[in-house]
Amino acid sequence: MLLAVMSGFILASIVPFSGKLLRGRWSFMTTALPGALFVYFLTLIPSIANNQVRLFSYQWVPSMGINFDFLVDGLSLLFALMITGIGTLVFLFTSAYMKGDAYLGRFYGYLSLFMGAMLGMVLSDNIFTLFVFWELTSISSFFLIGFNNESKASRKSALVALAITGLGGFFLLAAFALLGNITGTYSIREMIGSADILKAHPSYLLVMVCLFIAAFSKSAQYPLHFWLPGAMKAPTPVSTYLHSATMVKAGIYLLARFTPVLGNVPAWNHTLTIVGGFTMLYAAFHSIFKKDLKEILAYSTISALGMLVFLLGLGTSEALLAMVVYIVVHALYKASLFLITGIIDHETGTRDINKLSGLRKVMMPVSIAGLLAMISNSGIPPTFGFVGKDLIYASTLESEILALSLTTIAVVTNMLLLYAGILTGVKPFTGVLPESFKEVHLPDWRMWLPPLVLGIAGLILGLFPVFIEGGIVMPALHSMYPMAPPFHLMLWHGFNLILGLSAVTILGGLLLYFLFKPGLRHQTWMAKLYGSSPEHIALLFSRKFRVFAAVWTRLFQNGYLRIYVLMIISFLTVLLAYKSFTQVAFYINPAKISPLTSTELVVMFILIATVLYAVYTPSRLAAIAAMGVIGYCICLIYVFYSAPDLAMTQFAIDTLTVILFVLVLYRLPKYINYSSWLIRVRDGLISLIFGTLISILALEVLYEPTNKETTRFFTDNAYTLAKGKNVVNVILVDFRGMDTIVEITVLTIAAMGVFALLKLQLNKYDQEL
Amino acid sequence: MKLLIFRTTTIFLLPLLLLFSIFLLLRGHYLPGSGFVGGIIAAIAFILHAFAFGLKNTRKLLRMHPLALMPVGLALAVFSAILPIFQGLPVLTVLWLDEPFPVVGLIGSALLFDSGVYLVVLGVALTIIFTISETV
Amino acid sequence: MEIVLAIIVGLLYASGIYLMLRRSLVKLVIGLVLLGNGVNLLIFLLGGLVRGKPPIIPATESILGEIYADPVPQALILTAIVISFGLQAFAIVLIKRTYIVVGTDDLDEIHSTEEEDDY
Amino acid sequence: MTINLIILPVLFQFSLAIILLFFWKNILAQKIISIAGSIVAVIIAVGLFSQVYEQRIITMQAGNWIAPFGITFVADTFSTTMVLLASLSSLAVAAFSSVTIKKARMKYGYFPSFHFLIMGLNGAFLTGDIFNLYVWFEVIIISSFVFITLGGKKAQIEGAVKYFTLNFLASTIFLTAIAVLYGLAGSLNMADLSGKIKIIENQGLVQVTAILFLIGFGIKSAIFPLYFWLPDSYHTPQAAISSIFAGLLTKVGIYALLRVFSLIFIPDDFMKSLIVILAGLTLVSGGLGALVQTNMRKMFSYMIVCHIGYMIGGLGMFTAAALAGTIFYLIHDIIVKTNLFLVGGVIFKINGELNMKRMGGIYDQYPTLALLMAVPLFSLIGIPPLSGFWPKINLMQESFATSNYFLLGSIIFGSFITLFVITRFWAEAFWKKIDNPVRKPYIIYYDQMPQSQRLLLILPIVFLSFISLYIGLGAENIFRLSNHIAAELVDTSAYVQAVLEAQKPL
Amino acid sequence: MINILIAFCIGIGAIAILLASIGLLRMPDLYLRLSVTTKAATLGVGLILAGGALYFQDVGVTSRALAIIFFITLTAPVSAQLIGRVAYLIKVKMWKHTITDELAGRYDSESHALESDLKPDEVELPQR
Amino acid sequence: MMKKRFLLNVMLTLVWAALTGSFTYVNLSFGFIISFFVLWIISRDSPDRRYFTIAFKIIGFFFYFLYEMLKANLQVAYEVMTSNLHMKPGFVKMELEAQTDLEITLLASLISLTPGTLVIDVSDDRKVMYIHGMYLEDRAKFIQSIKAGLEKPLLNIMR
Amino acid sequence: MNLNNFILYGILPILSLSTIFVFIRFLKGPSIVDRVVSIDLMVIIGIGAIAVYSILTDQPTFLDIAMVVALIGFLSTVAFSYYLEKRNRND
Ligand code: NA
Ligand code: NA
Repeated sequence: MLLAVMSGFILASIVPFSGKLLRGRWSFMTTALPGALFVYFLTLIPSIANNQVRLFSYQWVPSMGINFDFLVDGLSLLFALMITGIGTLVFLFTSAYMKGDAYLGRFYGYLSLFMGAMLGMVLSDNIFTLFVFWELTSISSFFLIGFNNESKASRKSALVALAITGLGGFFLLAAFALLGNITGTYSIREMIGSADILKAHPSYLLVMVCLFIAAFSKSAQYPLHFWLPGAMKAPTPVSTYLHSATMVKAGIYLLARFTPVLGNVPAWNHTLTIVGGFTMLYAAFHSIFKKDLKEILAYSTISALGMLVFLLGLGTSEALLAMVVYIVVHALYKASLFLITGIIDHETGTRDINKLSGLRKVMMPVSIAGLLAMISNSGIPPTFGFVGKDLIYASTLESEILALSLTTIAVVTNMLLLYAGILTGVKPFTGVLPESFKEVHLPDWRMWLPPLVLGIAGLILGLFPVFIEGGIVMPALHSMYPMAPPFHLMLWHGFNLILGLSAVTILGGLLLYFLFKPGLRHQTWMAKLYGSSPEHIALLFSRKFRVFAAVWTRLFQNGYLRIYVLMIISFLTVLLAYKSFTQVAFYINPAKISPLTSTELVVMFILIATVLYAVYTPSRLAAIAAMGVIGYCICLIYVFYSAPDLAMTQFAIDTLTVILFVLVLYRLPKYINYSSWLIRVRDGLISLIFGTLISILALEVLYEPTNKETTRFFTDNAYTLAKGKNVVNVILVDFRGMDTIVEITVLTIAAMGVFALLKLQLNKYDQEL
Repeated sequence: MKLLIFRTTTIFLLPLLLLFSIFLLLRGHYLPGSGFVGGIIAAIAFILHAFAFGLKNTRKLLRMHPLALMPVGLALAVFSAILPIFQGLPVLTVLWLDEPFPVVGLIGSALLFDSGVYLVVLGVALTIIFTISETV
Repeated sequence: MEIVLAIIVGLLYASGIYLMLRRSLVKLVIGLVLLGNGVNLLIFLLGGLVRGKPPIIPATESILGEIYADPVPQALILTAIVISFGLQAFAIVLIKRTYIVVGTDDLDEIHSTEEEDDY
Repeated sequence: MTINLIILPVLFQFSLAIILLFFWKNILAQKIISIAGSIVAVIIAVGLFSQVYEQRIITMQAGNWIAPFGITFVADTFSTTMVLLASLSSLAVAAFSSVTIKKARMKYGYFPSFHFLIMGLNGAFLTGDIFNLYVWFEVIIISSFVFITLGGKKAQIEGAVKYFTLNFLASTIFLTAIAVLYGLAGSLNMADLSGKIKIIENQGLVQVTAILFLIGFGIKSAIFPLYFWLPDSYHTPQAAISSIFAGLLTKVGIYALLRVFSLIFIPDDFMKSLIVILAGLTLVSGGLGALVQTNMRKMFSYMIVCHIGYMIGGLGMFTAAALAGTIFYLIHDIIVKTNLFLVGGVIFKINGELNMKRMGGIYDQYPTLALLMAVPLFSLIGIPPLSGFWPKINLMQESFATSNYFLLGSIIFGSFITLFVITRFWAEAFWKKIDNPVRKPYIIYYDQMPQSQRLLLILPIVFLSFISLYIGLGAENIFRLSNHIAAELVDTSAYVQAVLEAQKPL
Repeated sequence: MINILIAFCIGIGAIAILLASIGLLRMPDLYLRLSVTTKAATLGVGLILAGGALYFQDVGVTSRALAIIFFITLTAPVSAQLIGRVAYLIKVKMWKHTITDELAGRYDSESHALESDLKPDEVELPQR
Repeated sequence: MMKKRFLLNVMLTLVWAALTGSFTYVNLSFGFIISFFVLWIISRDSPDRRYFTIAFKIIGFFFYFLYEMLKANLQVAYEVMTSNLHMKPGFVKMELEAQTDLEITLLASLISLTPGTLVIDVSDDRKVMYIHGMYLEDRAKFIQSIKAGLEKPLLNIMR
Repeated sequence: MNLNNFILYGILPILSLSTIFVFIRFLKGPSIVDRVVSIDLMVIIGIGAIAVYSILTDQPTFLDIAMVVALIGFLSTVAFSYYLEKRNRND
């Protein structure tokens, strides 16, 4: 199983480097992989049909509890078959569609990467492994949407798609982190056991919201749907595979997978129903106004995804069953329609619905496939689509609340979808063949066969739903709804309300198609509507957000060093003040206060006065002279308090510093007071508060008893062990010699830096390398 | 500065200061002073010379670029630090010669270390000051 | 005494910061120097003040008596002084270089860290 | 000899630097010594790491003075891991430097400063003494000053002034903190302080000291309202220099924070929530900053700030799992950020541009190279299973477990911005095609370079990319390591014991 | 006895220093301040150091005291001359009662070269 | 001859110290004086006796200078403590007899060390010295006092 | 009256007073040269003070500091005059 999942990645890492080998005539060979995988997953059906669940475990990051735990149950098998099955067809299609493309290898690489990721995702039982694969699907989607990287629109769409799905991804990660935290396990299967705990947990809503954001972003639910039409910039195989059949269903998969864990809670069900219902209606409505084949398909896909979410929201056994069936239905017909679009685009060079007609004359098999897809789409018997639609109506009608409105929504959506289906599956082939398309001919069989196969499959499944009922549909239902009653898929239920609704749908749809032709008026109307669309709002928001980001960044990063210093010191001061006033009582230890001699007093007075002088003097040279005095006073303080080495060093360094300053001062401009008095008062206040805090802190620490153990050790052993009498020097060269050796290194580097800083002056045309 | 009096005094002060700097280096272990202060005093001696006679002449007197003093000093210090490794002791363990040396007293690797400090500080101070005065 | 020294330390910190908040590069560096002195005095103060008893073992003895200045802070300050000298020297030269390259001593005029093609 | 193995990473770099100083003007010799030396340094680091990871904490008392009195060097898993990472990145950067740094710069002490810098880093990681840590920090900052000003161009100098001042301020605050700490506890040995701090009656003062440390290290690690120096300066030096800055300099601040706040100060509730809030704001501010940049290097700089938030956040929560997340992120970040700036350097060599609006076409021109460069870029985003992804699990889980929802939100926000910014960059620099690019006469473009130089340019990126791939795909090992280190941080008794009781003087 | 001697030395020294400081404060212009201060202070410090040497009566201390005195007498005139000269060069104001300035115009304003303003034959060559 | 005698003197001093086994200041000075006298006595017939005269001259000059300095100091002290009105300061030029660097430097130091006078500079051709004086009522007398009081004795010793 | 008290209550106050006078001159200026002269004098008084302190505390060690100060103290004076002679008049 690990091999099955990884094979996609392995292929992905080989293909781009295979050079000409796989780029030319042999490119269809890559189809072997999905084909083989499809067969492999087919062989698993029998065991799954017996309600067996197969678990494959491979260690990966056991210390985090993250492993490749692949679970094959009905739901994952359903998706796996879809991924590999449609994958096979898409791979085959691609080999002809992209023939001669310089980057075909790269393309196959991304495609295989995607397939592997998708498989991994649906098979993972470990939430984090699932997440890993989830993100990989987003990334491979990013690369595929941006495949035509020289087009600005492509790049933008790829970015938008990744931004939305990526954002969703992080929410998914958050949701999973929370889930793992609450349940203490990373296995979804095991989480089902803690479902009750979860539902009662105060963070349930948070988990749910995070999960929803993730699922909605991936499955293009309103208001996160708008990336999907943009994603149509990708080559058609990508649109087929990722953006209609598989990847966009990842969100559906996620919701389905977590239904037994988190579902069956009013908040869960209602949210899904509302969002799904709105999305399906909204997108279906939009689809009929589009001119571009792919765009129409994109919106109808969104609508179908809405339908799936809607069904998940209803959450009843019937609804879930309907959902499973509809997934298959949709995968079959939508993939087919996309491939057909691809063929049309490939052969005629246009996707404009208004320019296309009469193509049946030049590409008969394709038009058959189109027709088949359309009737499945429209739920016309005897296709599998009809089965699916029946089930949908059955479930809406049985809804506990608002059955009527829900059913109405479903019916209206289906009518609109039918409209879209005709537009894409039938319209291009009917009517008169324009002059310009006379030269158009039937493409390579590798292109027309896949849609045809899909269409036929829809037909066969409609006629014989039993083929997948026991092996796939029921197990899938059971993995979502373990208590689901047995149910038989049938094409014919007899005359009943549901059949009536189907009829209404078909008739209504046809009527709409023939009566309503969107014109210019509608276009402007739609354009107005765009103003309130989530895409527009998101764009507006992102623009505003960027302004906010710029303002925020400027606020802190304004380039003025003194403002930086001010902010840092203010921050420190506030923290220090808060801590000092809340947690430290103010004491001065009188026992530690020593007397002063007059000289000491004078030196300290001079020190203080000179510091103030240095701050206020308008003359730079005087300030430097003052610095000399300050250093000298400090030197004297060291003398008074028994630090001869310090005094010496201080004086020597002070002298050197003064020399340095004096040498550097040449040619510096005038030293003016630039700041206004207000600013100076502000700075002065902050500095004073900070200084006062340091003074208080010093006195406080002085009050604390000091442990002199270390000192004692040094003074006792300086002579006896280290053979020196100047304890300070012994510390410097022996006890703490490491400090000194590092300190001279600092000096060395500083000198090197000074040398380089002044001597090395590069000019721009310094060409040498 | 072309100052006769200053120059003449400097001629006297230069050896005096150098002598004094070595004195401070050698006695550091027993009394105030150290390689560090010694190095600075030595540097100040040369800086004084440079003030009096100009940088070129001081350069001539030194015969080497002060930059070169730093690696030598560092190498000396590091050498004294890693010496104990060969005796299986931790780095920077001070090793002592058994016999005291006249004038200086006991000689240990600490003195080697301090001499390294002296050279580095001398090199550093001179490099900085010379570089600056050259670019003025 | 300690109180006065504590005030001095605070004042050195305050004036150091105040000078760093000015627009002149030279003042900035003087501020750094004052700040450095402030820290050193703080270490010194917190190590405890003892008058007239340097931590030097008398010629006739082999250990220090009871009352002496704590040599540890002194050693730390020595190291700190030397290091801040290195940094200050660098800073002083940086002023010079800034003036050569940017042509100003006014810090407010060097807030445009523009890009240069030399990466 | 085994004892001295601890200090070998330091001494070796030190000796390298000194030898390089002797070859002041001989560039070829410098290049060879530097690269060969860096390889040896990796071997040494691996040796030390395996010694410590498989056995126990090793300590060495410099000067052979018993523990709390002399300067102790401690090699525990955390420090040896950091040393190892530093040696790996520095090897890559040394090779990269040998091609990209101009000869003139090499003649003014580039390589010696480089090895001094690495020496400083190793010293900071290995020392067990708080004042000695300060001294190592100074080595690091002074050599970084040299780097940031080397060549002395206008932008460099302007950046350097800010970089210098704020780092100086940080050092001063750090030293103030040490002064207070010594005044309170009378010791400098961190293991010793660990015990002594706890018995101080006036814990309020201890917490005030902790604030000083937080700010001091916080400036160095570029956390929220203290990071200003970074975006104003990191984009000014050469690619190789920026990369070593990006990879290691802020991380040493994080290292110090982790050390001090696990060993000496155990964060109280106030401190924890303070750090967590700062972490969140760091993520947000860094992200917002990156969003508005069009200059590649500035954008990368803000990314550094942003990602500091993850690590600080883990520290703020202070649970074993959160700390493990921090450590994992630290490991990932060192390698990836180093690589990121190297990649930036190569992109500049290809395009001759820093503004991403004016660059493009790498994807089509150099597909394999683009693939290679995708590794660090997408690792940075944390695309699973690349390296940046793993620690986020821990951090998210723990921010939930400790009810830090603001941090949780910030983590999501930071991750999202990173995703957006890097993919936008990808779209601009790699996908976009530039018509009639203008060639600047003073740049030697990638396609004008001889094969051998190109190799030296690319190999470091390959090297680091492999490491980050290993971190991502072999996450198990890294997690085990991180958990091990986190356990060391949570329970410091082994550390303290190893320092204080292990050795009598030899 | 010896203490009285010490006290005398230190006392006179301190008073000399005090005089120098008062001089520095009170004298009307820089040149006058320079003329009175440096030397008095040198004398004062010399006396105090002599007192110290007497107090300790130790070879090391005495030699140090002597060395310091020697250093000061060596350097003090030099620094006084340097300052006085530069003060003149940068035209530090003289006291209004200054009666003569024979230095006026002797300095080259650019190179600061100082001429003697003596014709060669005016100078009588001293006998060797 | 002078150098030889001086070296001999130092050698004898060291011999004395070795003989007495004490290297204290007092003993060394005492040894120096004794050997000086011994040398003086044994070379009374020698034609060149400059070494001995110079020694006395130096000692004499030292006390003379100390006296002058004290005197000047007192004068200045008086000046400092009272009103400044009888000062007549100014810059004067003094032609030099001193020739070598050392002579000029020593002279300048001596002049500067005396309160109330200050050497400002020596001309580049080393022929004149510019001096700042406090009391210049009588310029000639001022120059004369320096020449006679300081330059003559100094050159006497130096030559 | 012993020597210590004589120093404490006689000498030190005199030195302090002198220092204050000198410092007043430092503050008053008026020219930078005056300040340099003040510093020069302060250094010399400091040497005296150090010497007095070494007597007061019976620590000859302090004389070493005085020696360093005496030797290099005048360097800053040299530097200032060097600067003043060469600088452009823009201070
Ligand atoms: Na010392
Ligand atoms: Na030192």
